[in-house]
Amino acid sequence: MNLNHIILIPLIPLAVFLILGLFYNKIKPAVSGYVGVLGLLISTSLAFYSAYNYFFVIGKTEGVYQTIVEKTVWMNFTDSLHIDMGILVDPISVMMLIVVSVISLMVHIYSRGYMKGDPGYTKYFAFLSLFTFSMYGLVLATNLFQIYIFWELVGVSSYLLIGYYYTKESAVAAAKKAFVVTRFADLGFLIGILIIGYYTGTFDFETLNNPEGTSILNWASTSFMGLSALTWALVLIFIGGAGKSAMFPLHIWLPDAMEGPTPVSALIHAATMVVAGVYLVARLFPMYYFIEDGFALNIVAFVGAFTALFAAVIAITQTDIKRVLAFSTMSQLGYMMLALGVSGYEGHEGLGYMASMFHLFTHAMFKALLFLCAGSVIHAIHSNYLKDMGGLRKYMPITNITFLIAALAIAGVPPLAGFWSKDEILVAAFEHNKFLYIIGLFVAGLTAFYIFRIYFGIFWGKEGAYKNKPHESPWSMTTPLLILAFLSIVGGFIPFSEFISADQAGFETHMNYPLAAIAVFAGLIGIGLSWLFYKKENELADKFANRLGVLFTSAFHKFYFDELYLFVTKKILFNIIARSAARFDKKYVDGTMVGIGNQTVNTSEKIKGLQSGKVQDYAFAFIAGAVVIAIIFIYIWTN
Amino acid sequence: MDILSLFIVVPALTVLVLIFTKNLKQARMVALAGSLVQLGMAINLLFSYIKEREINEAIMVFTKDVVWFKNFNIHYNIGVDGISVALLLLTAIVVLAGVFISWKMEDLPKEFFISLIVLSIGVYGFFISIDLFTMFVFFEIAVIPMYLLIGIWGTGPREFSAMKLTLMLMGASAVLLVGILGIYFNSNADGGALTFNILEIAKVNIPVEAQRLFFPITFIGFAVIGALFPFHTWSPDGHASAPTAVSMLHAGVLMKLGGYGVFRVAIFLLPEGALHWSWFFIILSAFGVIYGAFAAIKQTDLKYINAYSSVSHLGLVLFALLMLNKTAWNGAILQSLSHGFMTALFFALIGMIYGRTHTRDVTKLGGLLKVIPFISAVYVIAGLASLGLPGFSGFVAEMNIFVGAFEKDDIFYRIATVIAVSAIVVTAVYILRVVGIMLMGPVKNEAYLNIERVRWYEKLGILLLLLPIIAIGVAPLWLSEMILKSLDPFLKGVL
Amino acid sequence: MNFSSFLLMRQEIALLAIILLLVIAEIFIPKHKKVSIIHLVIFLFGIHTIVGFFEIDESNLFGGMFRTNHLIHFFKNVLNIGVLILLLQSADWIKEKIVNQNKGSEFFILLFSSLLGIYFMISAGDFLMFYLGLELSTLPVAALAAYETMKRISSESGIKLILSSAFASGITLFGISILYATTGSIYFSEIAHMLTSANLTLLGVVLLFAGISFKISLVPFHFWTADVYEGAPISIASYLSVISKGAAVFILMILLFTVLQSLAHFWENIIYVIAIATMFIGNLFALRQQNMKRFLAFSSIAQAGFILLGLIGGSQLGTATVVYFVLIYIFSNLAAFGVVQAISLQTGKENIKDYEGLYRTNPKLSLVLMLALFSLAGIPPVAGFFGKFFLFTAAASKGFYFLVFLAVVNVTISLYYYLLVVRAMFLRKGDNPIPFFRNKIYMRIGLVITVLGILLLGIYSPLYDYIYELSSAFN
Amino acid sequence: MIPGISIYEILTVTSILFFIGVYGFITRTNLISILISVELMLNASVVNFVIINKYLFPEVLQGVYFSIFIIAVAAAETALAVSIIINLYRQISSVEVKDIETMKY
Repeated sequence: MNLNHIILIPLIPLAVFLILGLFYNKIKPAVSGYVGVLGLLISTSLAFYSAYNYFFVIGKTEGVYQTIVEKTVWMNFTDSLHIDMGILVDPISVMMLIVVSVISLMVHIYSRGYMKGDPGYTKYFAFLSLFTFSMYGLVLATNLFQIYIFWELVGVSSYLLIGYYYTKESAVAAAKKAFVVTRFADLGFLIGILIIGYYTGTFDFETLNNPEGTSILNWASTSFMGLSALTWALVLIFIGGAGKSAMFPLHIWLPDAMEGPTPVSALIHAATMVVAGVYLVARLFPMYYFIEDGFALNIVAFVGAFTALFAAVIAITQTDIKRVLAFSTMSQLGYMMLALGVSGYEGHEGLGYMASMFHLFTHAMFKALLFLCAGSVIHAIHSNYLKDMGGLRKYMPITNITFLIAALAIAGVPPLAGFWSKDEILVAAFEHNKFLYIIGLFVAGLTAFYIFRIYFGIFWGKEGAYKNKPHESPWSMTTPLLILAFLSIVGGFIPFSEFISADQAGFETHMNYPLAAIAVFAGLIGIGLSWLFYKKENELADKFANRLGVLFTSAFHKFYFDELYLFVTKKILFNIIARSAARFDKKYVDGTMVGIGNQTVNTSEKIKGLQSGKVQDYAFAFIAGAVVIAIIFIYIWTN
Repeated sequence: MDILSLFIVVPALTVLVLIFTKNLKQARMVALAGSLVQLGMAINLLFSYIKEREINEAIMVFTKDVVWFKNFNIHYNIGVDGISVALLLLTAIVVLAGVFISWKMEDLPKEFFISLIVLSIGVYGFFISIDLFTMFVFFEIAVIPMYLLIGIWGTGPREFSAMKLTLMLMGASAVLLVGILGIYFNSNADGGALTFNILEIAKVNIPVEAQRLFFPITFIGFAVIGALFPFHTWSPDGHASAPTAVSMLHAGVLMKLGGYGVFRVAIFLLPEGALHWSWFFIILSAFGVIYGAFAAIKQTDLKYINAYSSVSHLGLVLFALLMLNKTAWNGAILQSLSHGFMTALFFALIGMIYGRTHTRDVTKLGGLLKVIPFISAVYVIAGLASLGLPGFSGFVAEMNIFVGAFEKDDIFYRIATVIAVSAIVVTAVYILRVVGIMLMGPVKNEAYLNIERVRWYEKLGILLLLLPIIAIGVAPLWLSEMILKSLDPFLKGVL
Repeated sequence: MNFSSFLLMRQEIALLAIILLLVIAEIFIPKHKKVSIIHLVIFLFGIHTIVGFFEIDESNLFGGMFRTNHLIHFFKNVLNIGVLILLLQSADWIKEKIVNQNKGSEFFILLFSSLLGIYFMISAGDFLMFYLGLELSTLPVAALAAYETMKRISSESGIKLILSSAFASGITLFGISILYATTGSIYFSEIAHMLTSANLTLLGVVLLFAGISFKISLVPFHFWTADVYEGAPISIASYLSVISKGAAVFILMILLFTVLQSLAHFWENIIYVIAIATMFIGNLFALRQQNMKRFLAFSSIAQAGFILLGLIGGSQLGTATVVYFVLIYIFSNLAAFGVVQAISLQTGKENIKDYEGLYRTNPKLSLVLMLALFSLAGIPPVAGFFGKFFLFTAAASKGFYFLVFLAVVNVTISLYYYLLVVRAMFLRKGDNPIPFFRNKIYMRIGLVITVLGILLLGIYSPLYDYIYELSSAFN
Repeated sequence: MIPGISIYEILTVTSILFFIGVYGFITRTNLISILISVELMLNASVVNFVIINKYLFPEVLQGVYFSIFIIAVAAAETALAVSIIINLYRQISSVEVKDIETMKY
């Protein structure tokens, strides 16, 4: 298959970035907006074209979707180890191409309206293109190192975009936090890569993932502290993924990341970059599944499940709608990890894998939609806080409808996209581990509750005190909403399992009606509760909150994790270690060096008395010296 | 006149011409012309080297051998391999950039450029020498002008810093002298004449106890200028007091002499000693890596931050050299190059910021991104490069080092490696801290609102340094291939 | 022994002739024309120097009392060059300070007699000749040191020199007498064979060594140096520091390598210790000095310490490196003293502090001084570096690595105080820097020669090879 | 040859003489007496040479020559020293050794 057009997909955004970046003060804002959108339009169409090609034109050969790889050596380490640059086409990468393209395109279009009049308009689009390029690169990566490279690049573009309003202290701090935390996680990732590279002698996914390949068969050959070295590697890599996907306990950067422009949050921190972690685990799924009987995979499952619950609980209490969405994102990502964690490999066993990818897909759609809606709301009333909102449905009908659709989707109400994917996840969990299933179910309820809490909070309830009467956003912003809304409705009907499965063979899924019913029921309960609490403003919510007391407040403060991290980094690392290092350097290390010099000078000051100026002392020294030399060398030091 | 000796002759001629210049205009013109020619020569050398390498399998090519002191068997013996070619190119670029950056050198311009170019003579000579004696001569020639450069044109406690730097470096070179003599007098272990010729000595096998005795001496002698912990303390003060161009040249090029010397002399000629001592110096350098990074976090003076980051980065170079395998060595050389460009760029930018705001205290600065966007943007890029972001040279180098270091299958090396690797996080912290405080955020001082934008010569200097960083970062293969090819001869001793 | 064999001592005779000529000239040149004596002297001595380079064949005179060979001859030429430069540099000073007191020719006569003494000393074949040469080279210098009769410190330095040297020669003589007692001869060649390592002999050797060390000013026999240098006229200080020191080193080398060769194991230890002591003491004292002359005095002590590294190297290598270093050292030190001379003549200032901002007013002078100091410190590419490096090589060739290590430590210390002067000249602006002035022609020539020497002697390797060839003389 | 007196006694005497000279040099406060002490030291050697020559190596007279030269040189030395001392006396009208300590350290 000719992949040239796929290579173009990432290269076009790169070109756009270079053009906008190099001539950022020559290009008119309007133009740059069009350039960005146009570029991405091409990439998107190419993505769809290649997806069509891959799934339908080429299709399966002997029942399996082939993995097609084109690569060239970029950097040599040893004769065996080298970084390749290239593209790897298989079901999930194609799927991700679609997701990234669609969301990114939507965000581009949306941003033209949202960012209008912003001084850094061109810069903004340049960064967006940079991010898109890096994300494509990440998705198409053929080996661990390539994925790491683009991993870092998406990290830095997210840094740049979070810190986009660089005159705002909070934005700067958030950007820094996001970068450092993910960087810390990447440390694990990198070490994991190094271990894998050393023990398997390759970075290539095809070689690593091949179930009959040496790297998987000989996992037991090396062990370190009771576990196979490769297991350690996988765990470390998962830490990297957890960092990007804001898994507990590396989640703290995501809420702050909401300082960035809302479209950015939609693109990076809801739909694409944050799922990179999930994608990474999925990418290495065979290794995770086969090595040490999926020891690492269980960790993934439990971390995912816990994060899902943890985030959902916090989400209930937040008042900043973007933060609510951020936590909801975390919780959904938790779902995906959970699904991967409970998945098997062969055929229907791989349901969780499929479900996770499915949910990744649908979630991208409706979560992006939610963010964009939130953006349009914020655009209208210039505030992120629920207290400033309320009763907007009459002012912003389109936003209202689309938001409602998205909310229903995420709440898992059939027949919307969210329902299907989430149902699959729950089924997978149920088949694998009841306990996780219970958590998942509970989270489903919570999800429905908090999402409708903000929905009612924004569009119903008592009207906020608006200075100037809010109005619906321009078409450039509403069109993406409508498109995404449409996708969130129909997205679920794609026969995903046909295309995507752990063994790439595809399989038949059939509805598990009782489980589905339970899930839907949980969702409805959630919706119902929030209807009671928030449809009309009343005391119920506050009463309930007070009843919960400490649990509520601690959840409201995100269980004090920021404070904890702040303590560890600021107090211990920087103030104690770093400062003492600096002082130690000045005082002792440098002190010794300077001290040697000073001592020399002092000595010379001390002994100056020898040169007394008395000729007789000189004579004495003379004769004494002669005698001493004579004695020493004639009688003592004789060889 | 052969292609290499020109690297000595052309700067020397430049100096001669400079002596007769009258004022700043003429001086900088001559210096510019001279360094342009040098850059041209360096690029030409690069290509002719690649061409030569295809037909010539010798360790060193373009060699030239003139007997100097025949009784000591001292020769003026020059030649290059991939490593020195790369470093020569680095030198030429940094020197040219330095000339651009010091375009407005008001006080004693003639003398300034003369000292600068004398320094570069030393560096060039060092990189092309095959003869230990010649190498040592050029080494000291490169170091001594620093005293005048910092002392006369420096800022702050310039006299103290200059004295400290000169004494520590010359002291180190004095120690080195012992090592060199030790090698020299053991260079005829298999009979034959004593020699200073590196290639000759590499052939004989120096007695093991001699190697074990002289390796640490030689290593430290070189490593001090490579800012090995705990002998790095000349660097922060020295850099802080030095004028911009000098900091650039010193951190960018001069400090590379350390790593190069360690590699070319200590490890190449005393492999047994290296194997015997590597553990000790690995501890020092690995500690230096993390230590420098941490020390940088709490600094407020930009130059100090950069100096400590240099300690950290160059610690990585020594660390990699001691890993004694090709990948790590390759990484070390790449790291030398990338750090050379990066830190020179940093110092250039710091100089520009200082020239405009008259402070280097990050806490006093703020929101520069608004007032001097170009400089600030480049600063961000340099910062990202320095924290090892893919697409910049730093990443390539570090990855080579880490992969190479990981080839040592031993818990001690593993731990050391993990320590060294974890420095990348700390690096990110202090880089982003500076970026956050100094460039982003609201403009702290209204006076900054109308400071002048970047000037054309500053832009040129910046681009000169920025382009290689990106070039190496995006397409490392050709360079690393060139270096890797030259590494084989070093390998035979340590296997 | 026929007349032609007197040609062996051609140089001594020529110098004697010059001295006599000066006596006559002193008588016949009228008072108001005394200045012309300077030109005459420089002319004559220039001729003498040039003529000196003609070959002399190696042989002995007076039954071995006086002997000469190519190395000795070469060394005499080196000393001639040094003295010539010295004359050029001090011409103006003599013109202004001395001639008008009508003491012009005496100055030269004394100086040349001292040089004559040195000639005899270094080509001595027995201890009698050696002793006479030693005294003849010392006494006139004492007179010269006290030459500025109006200055108290001048007389003081004169007294210190004469007393110390008398004391030293007393000890030397005692040592010689002991050697005579144990070996029964005062001829070097015979002593060399008769030597035993009996304790009495060794005592004699030690005393003799002490006597010569006094002239080289090795620790602990060095104390007179600084005071005498400070008090004496600058040209005399430089004469002491380069010419007589160099000659003493040379004769010590001859004694050690020829006469006392069989006791090498014995004196190697002594030199090992004394070298360390000398380097450290010299450097540590030099650190603090404010007066340039004192400063250079201690630096010259330290240099002597370095020279010992060459001596300990022994054999041909040692000889060559030492002679080579002395040659370079003469040029470097004379350059330094020359600048000090010029400045003190113009302004009467001799303190390092007065040199602040010198570069901005007198760039050329300060460059010369910087080169000289770098050469003394041993920084490439100037000659001093090569001299030092080879000395260290000589020491290392015998495996004295630790000694070399201590030496390089001292190199670093010395670099510090040399840089202090550079700092004063280049880094400091100075409150009232020495105003710009032009030197007279002789001084210029003198400085230019030294600078050329400093720049070229090191890089021009055939010179060293030539010396190395000559150095076979003593092996 | 002095009958009854062996070389040892004489050498002892000369050694004592020598060290008396040294002692005097170090302890006298007057420059002139310091000069005298120097003379003692020199004379010790003179006697040494003569005696050694006479007792040990009577066949050649090297020692005797040597001693004559020493005496001559010593005379010159003293003369020069005295003249300088006089010159100093003109300036500071003192010949005390404590007055020539202006240059030190």
